[in-house]
Amino acid sequence: MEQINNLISGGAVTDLLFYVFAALTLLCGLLVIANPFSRNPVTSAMFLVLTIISMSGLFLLLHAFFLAAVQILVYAGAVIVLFIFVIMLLDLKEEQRRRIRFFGLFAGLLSVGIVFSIFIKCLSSAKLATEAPANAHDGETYALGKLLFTNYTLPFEIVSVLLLVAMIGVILLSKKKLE
Amino acid sequence: MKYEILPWLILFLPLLSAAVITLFTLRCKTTSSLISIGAIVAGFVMTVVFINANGFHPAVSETMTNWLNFGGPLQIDFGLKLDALSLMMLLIVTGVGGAIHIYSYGYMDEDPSKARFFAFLSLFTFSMLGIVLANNFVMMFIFWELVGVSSYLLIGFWYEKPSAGDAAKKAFITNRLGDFGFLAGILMVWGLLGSLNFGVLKGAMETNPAALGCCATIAGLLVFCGAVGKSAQFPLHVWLPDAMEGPTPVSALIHAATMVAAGVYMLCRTLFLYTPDALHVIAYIGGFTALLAALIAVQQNDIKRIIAYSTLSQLGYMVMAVGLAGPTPAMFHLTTHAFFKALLFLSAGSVILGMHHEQDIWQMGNLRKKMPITFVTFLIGALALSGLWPLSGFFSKDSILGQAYGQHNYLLFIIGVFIAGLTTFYTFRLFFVVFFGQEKSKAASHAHESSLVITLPLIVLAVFSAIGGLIGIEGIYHYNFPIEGEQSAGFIAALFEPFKASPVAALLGLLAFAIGLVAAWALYAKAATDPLPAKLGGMATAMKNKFYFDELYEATFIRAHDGIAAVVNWIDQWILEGCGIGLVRGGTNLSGRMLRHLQTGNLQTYAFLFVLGVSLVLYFVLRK
Amino acid sequence: MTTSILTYIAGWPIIAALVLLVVPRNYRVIIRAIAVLATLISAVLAVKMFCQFVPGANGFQFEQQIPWVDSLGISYHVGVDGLNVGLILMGAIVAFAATLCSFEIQTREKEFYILLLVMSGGILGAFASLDLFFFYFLHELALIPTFIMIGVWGRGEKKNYATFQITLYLSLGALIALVGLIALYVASGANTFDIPKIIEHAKTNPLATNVQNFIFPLLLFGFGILVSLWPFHSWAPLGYGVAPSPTAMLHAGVLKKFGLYGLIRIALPVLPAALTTPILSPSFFNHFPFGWLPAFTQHWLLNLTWPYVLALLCVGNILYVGWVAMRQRDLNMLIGNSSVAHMGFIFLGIASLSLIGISGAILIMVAHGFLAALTFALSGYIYKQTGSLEMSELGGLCRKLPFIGTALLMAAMAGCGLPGFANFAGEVTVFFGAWKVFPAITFIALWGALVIGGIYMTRAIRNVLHGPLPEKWNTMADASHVWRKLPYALLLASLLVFGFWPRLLTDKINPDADKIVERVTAPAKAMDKVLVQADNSGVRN
Amino acid sequence: MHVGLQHYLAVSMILFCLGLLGVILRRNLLVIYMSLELMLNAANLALVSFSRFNDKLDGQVLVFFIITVAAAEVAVGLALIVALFRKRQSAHVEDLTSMKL
Repeated sequence: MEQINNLISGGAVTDLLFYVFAALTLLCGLLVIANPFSRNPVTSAMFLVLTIISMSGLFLLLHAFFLAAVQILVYAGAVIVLFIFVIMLLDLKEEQRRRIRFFGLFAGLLSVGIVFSIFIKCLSSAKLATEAPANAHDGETYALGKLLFTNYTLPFEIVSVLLLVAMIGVILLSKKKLE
Repeated sequence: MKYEILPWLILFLPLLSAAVITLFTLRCKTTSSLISIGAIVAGFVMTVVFINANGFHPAVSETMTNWLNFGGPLQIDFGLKLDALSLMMLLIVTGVGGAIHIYSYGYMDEDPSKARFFAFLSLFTFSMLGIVLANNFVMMFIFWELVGVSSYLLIGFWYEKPSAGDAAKKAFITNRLGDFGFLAGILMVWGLLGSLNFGVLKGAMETNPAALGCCATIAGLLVFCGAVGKSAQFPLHVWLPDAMEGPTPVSALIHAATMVAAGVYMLCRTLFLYTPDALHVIAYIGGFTALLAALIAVQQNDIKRIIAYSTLSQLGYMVMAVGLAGPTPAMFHLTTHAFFKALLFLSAGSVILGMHHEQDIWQMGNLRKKMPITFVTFLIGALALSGLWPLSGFFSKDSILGQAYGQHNYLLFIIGVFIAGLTTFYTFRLFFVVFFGQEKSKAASHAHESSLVITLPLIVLAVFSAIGGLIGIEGIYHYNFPIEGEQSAGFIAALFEPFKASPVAALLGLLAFAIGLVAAWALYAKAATDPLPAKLGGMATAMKNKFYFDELYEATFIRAHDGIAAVVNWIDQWILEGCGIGLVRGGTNLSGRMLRHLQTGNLQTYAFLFVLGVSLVLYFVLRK
Repeated sequence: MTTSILTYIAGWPIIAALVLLVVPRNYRVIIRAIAVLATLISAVLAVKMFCQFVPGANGFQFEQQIPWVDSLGISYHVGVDGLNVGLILMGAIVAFAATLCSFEIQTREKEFYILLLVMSGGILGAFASLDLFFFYFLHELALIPTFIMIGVWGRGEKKNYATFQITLYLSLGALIALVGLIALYVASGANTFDIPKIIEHAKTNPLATNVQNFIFPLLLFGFGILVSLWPFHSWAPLGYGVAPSPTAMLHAGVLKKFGLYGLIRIALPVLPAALTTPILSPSFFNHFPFGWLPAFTQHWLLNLTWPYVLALLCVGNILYVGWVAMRQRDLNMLIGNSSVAHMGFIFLGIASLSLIGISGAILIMVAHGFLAALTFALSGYIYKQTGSLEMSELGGLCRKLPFIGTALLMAAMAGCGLPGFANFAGEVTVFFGAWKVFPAITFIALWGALVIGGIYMTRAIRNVLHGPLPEKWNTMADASHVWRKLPYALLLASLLVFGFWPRLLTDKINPDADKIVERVTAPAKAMDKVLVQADNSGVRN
Repeated sequence: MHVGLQHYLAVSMILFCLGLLGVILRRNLLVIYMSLELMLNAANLALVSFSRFNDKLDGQVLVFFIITVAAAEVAVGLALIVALFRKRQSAHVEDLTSMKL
C-alpha cells in the first residue's frame, strides 16, 4: 500500500499513468460506439469492459480506491455480464450495415458539438485547482463508509429499496406472460 | 276610511281562487267554477259594501305597502287608489265580470278543461282589478302585463286549434309592442319627475305644468302607446278581431267589457300627463280607429268578428273622447259599453251555442222564433249600441259627440256622427240576417234556446244596458273630473239632459241612427246573401280583408324582424362562429398538424431534441 | 372559531361525492339517495342561512377564516353579505333540483353523481369564498366537471364540437380572469388573497389609474367570457344545447353567475378609477393620427369609459342574441340564446354603476338562476320523452304533458319578463337604474326585453305546446309522482316568491350594493367636493 | 504539464460526448444502452475528480449511489429490451417507432 501510494503520488509517474489511462479510456470508449472492424454488440461490450477498467485506473489515481474496486466489481463483473447474457439470449446477429442516415449523423454531430462547446466554454472560464491537496483522506474507505452510514443513511436505505423494486420489476418483466 | 281591508280582499280573492283551482281542484269542474264565481261575486258584494260605507269619494284614497325600495330615488309601492274612477271600475269589473262568470258556467259546461278555464278567468279578474286599483305606474304596468298574459291564455284556451294558438300569440306580441312604449314612457316620466305615484305626479304637474319640459309630448305619447296596444287602437288594432278565437265569454269579458277598456281607463287615470299636442294625436288616432273599424265591420260575416270590430270602433270613440279632453264622456261610454257589449257578446254566444258552434251569420236566419229571450236581449243590446234614446248608449255616445262639438273640433264631430250611422247599419245588418229572413242552413232550423244559467245574465245585462244612461254614472265620474256649471238632477231631467246640453249632437246622432237603421232594413231584412259587395266593388273587398293591415304588418314588421334575425343568425353562425372561432380552431389545428411531425416515434430524434433543449437551458443558465 | 354554516352548505355535496367514491356502482338507489340527501341538506341549510341573515349588518356574516399559506396571505375565508346571500340560496336550491333531475341519466350514474356533487359544492364554495385563491380554485373545481359531463353524457351530433368550444372558451375566460386577478394581487401590494383586505387596502392606497385601466379589461373580458358577454357568447347556446340537463341547469343557472359576481365583488370596488376615467388618455391621440376623424367622434373616443363599452356590448347580448334566438329551430338552442340575452340585462345593471342598477343586476342573477335551471330541466324532460327538441316536430304537448306544459309555459312567460316572476322585478329595476345613465341603450333593451323576448317565447310555446299533437308523441308520459314534480315545482315556487316579494332580496342586497356604488363614485364625489370648496373660497375672496 | 483537475474534466467531457454520440448515432438498442453507461461513467469520473480536488468525500458518495442506481437501471432496462424483443423480434430503434401519431 505504502509503495503504491508513493508511486502514484509521485509527480511524473502519476502524470504518465494518467495519460495512459485517459488515452485507454477514450480509445476504448470510441471503440464501444464505433468499431470500424466489427459491428457485433459483443465487441462493443468487450470494449466497454476495457473502458471501465481503465476508468477504475483513473479512480485509483484520484485516490478513490473503494470506488475503483466497486467500479470493476459492479460494472465489469455484473453489468457487462448482464449485457453479454442478453446479447446471447437475444441471439443478436452482427448488425447489418444499414444506410447511414444523414439526418442522424447531422443531428448527432450537431448536438455533440453544442454540448462540447458549452463544456469547453465552462472549462475555459472556470478557475480550477491544479494541485490536489495532500493525502488528507488516507483512510479513504473508512471515511467513505462512515459518511455513508451517518450523513447518507436515508438515501442509502432508499437505494436499497430501489434495488429491491428493480429486482421485482425485472422478474415481473421477464415473465413470459403478464397476468 | 272604513273597511280598509276590503279592497285588498277584492283584489286578492280571485288570485287565491286561481291558485286554489290550479293547485288542488283542477280535476273537479264544478267545484272549480264555483270557487271562481264565488270569488268574483264576493268581490262585487264587498265593493258594494265598501262604497256604501265610504261613498264614491273616500277621504283617504290610498293604501299601500312597499314593494321595492331603493331609498330616495326609487320606491315602488304596491298601493291601491280608491276614488270614484277606480271604484266605479271595480263595480263594472266585478259586476259585469260576475255576470259573465255565471254565464260561463253554463257556456263551458261541456268543455273538459272547464276548471282550467275558470282558473284563467280568475287570474284575469285579479289582473284587471289590479289595473283598476293601481296607484302608481309600475303597479299598473305589472297588472297591465298580467292582463296581457291572461288574455293570451284565454285566447289560446283551445290551444289545439292552430288558429287559436296563432291568435293568442298575435295578441300577446301586439300588446307587447304597446307595453314597450308604455314602459319607456313610465321610465321617462320617472326620470323627469322622480316619482311613480299618480297622486304625487299629478301634484307635480299641477304645480309646475312644464315639469316634463321638452319631452312632455313624447312622454305622454309613449304612455299612450300602452293604451294603443291594450285598447287595440290603430295601428295596433289587428289583434282584437283575431282574439275572437277564444271562447265567447272570454270575448265578452276581456275583449269587450274590461281589458280593452283598460287603455281608456289608464288614459283617464294619467290625464294630467298629456300636453295639448299629445291629446290631439290621441283624439285623431281614436277617431281614425273608430272609422276604420266601423268600415271593416260592415263587411264581416263572422258574428263575433262583427261585434269585435264594433268594439274597436267604440274604443276609438272613447279614446277620441279622452283626446278631446273629455274623460267623463269616455268613462261614461266605457261603462255603458261594458254593459251592452257584454250583452251583445253573450247573446251572440247564446246564438252560437244554439247553432252548435256555427259562427257565420249567413248560415243563420229567422232565429227570433227559436231563441226568443236571446232575440230580445240582443235587440236591446243592438239598440243601445246604436244609440237609440233613451237607452244607455245614446247618452254616452251623445256626451262624446257633444264634447267634440263643444271643443269645436268639427272634423271629429262629423266623423263621430258618420260612425254612429255606420254602427247602426252594421249592427242591424247582423241583427236582421241572424234573427229575420229565412233559415239559411239546417243548423238554423234546429236551433234552440239556451238554459237559464245563460239567459239570466243576459237579462240582467239587458236591464243595465237599457237604463245605464239614467242612473247617474256620469255624475260619479265628476268626482274625479270636476266640471263647471250645474248638474241637472232628477230622473226626468237626466232623460232630456242631452237635448238641452247640446241639441245639435243629440239630434244628429238620432238622425244617423235612423238612416243606418233604414239602410240596414232595406238591404238585409230579406237578403239571403250579402248584396253590398256588388254595389261597392273593390271597396267591399278591402273592407272584407280588413284593409289589408294583417298583410301589411306581415310584410313589414314581421318580415323585418325575421329578416334581421336571419341576417344576425347568419353572422353569428358564419362570422362569429365560423370565422372567429373557425380561424382560431383552424390555426390551432394547423400548428398541431405541423408539430406532430416532430413526434416521429424515433427514440433518437427525441434524444436529439432533448439534448437541444437541455443545451438551451444550459445556455441561458450559464450565459452571463 | 366555530365552523360556519357556509362550510356545511358547500361541504356536504363534496363529502357526499367522496362517500360515493366507495359505494359500488350497482347500488343505484343508494347512490341517488346519498346525492339527493346531501344536496337537500345543503339547500335546507342555505334557506336557514338566508332566513337568519340580518340585512344591513356591518361586514360579513357567518364568517369563518382559517389561515393556510401565511407567506402568500392565503386563507380559507368564507362569509356572506348582501351580494352573495341570494346567490348561495339560489345555488343550493338549483343544485338540489339538478340532483333530482338526474334521474334521467341512465349510464355511468355513479360518476355522474360524483361530478354533479363536486360541481355543486364547488359553485357554492366559490360564491361563499372571500379569499381570491379559493374563490378561483373552487370555481375551477366546478368548471372542470362541467366539461366532462358535457363530453361524456352530452347528446346530439354536435356533442364533441360543443364540448370543445365550451371547454376552450371557458378555459380562456378563466385564464384571462386569472391573469387579471394575479395582476390585481401583485399590483395591490396588500400581499394577501383576502378579498375584504384587498378592498380595504385599495381604499387607502388606490392603484394607479393606468394600472387599473390595464387590469379592469382583463377582469371584464375574462369574467365576461365566462358569462357569455357578446361577442364571446357562442359557446353558451351550443354547450347548453348538448349538455345533459342537470349540467345545463347548474352551469347556466349558477356557475355562470360567477363571472358577474366576480365583477361586482372584486372589480368594481378595487378598480373604481377604471370605471370613471376615460379609457383613452389624451396622449393616446398624440401617438396615433386620429385627426382625420370628425370632431364628435374624437370627442366620443376621448370620453369612452369602460361602463359605456360594457353597456354597448349589452346591446349585442340583448338585441343581437335576441334576434339569433328568434331564428332557432331547436328548443334548447332557443333557451340557450335567451339565457345569453338575459345576461345583457345584468351587464346593463352593472354598467349603470348605480345602486338601483346593481341591486337589480343581482336580483336578475338570482332570478335567472332559477329560471335557467327550470327551463333546462323542462327541455331535458321533453327531450327524454321525445328524443328531439326540433320545434317543427313538436306541438300540442300540453295535451299529453299538462304539468310539464304548464311549467314550461310559466317558464317562458318568466323568460319574457312577466310580472309575478322574479325576473320581472329584476329587469324593471335594472331599467330604472340604467335609464338615467344610458337612456338610449335602455330604450333598446326595453325593445329586446318586451318585444323580441315576447316574440321568441310565444313562438316557442306555439310550436311546442300549442297546436295539434302529432301522432307519434301519443306515448308520452307526464311527470307523475311527487319526486318527479318536485324540482320543477320548487324552482317555480322560488321564482314566484321572489317575484311577489322582491324585497326579501333587495333589502339584503341594498346596503352592500350601496357600499360598492359609494366606493365607485367616491373619487368623483371627492373631486366635486374639492371643486365646490374651490368655488366657495373663490366667492369668499 | 502537470495533471490537474481540468485534465480529468476534459477526459470526462470527451467521454460524455462519445456516449452522447453513441446514443444519437447507433441504432442498436443494446449499444445505445452501453453508450448511456459511458455517459454515466463520464459523470462519475467528473464527480470523483471534483471530490478529490475539493477534498470532500460527498462526491464519492454520490458516485456510489450512481453506480447502484445504474446497476438497477441496467437490469430493468435490459429486461425491457428483452420483453420488447420478444414482441417485435428486433432490437433496432427504427423498428420501434409505434409511439408516433
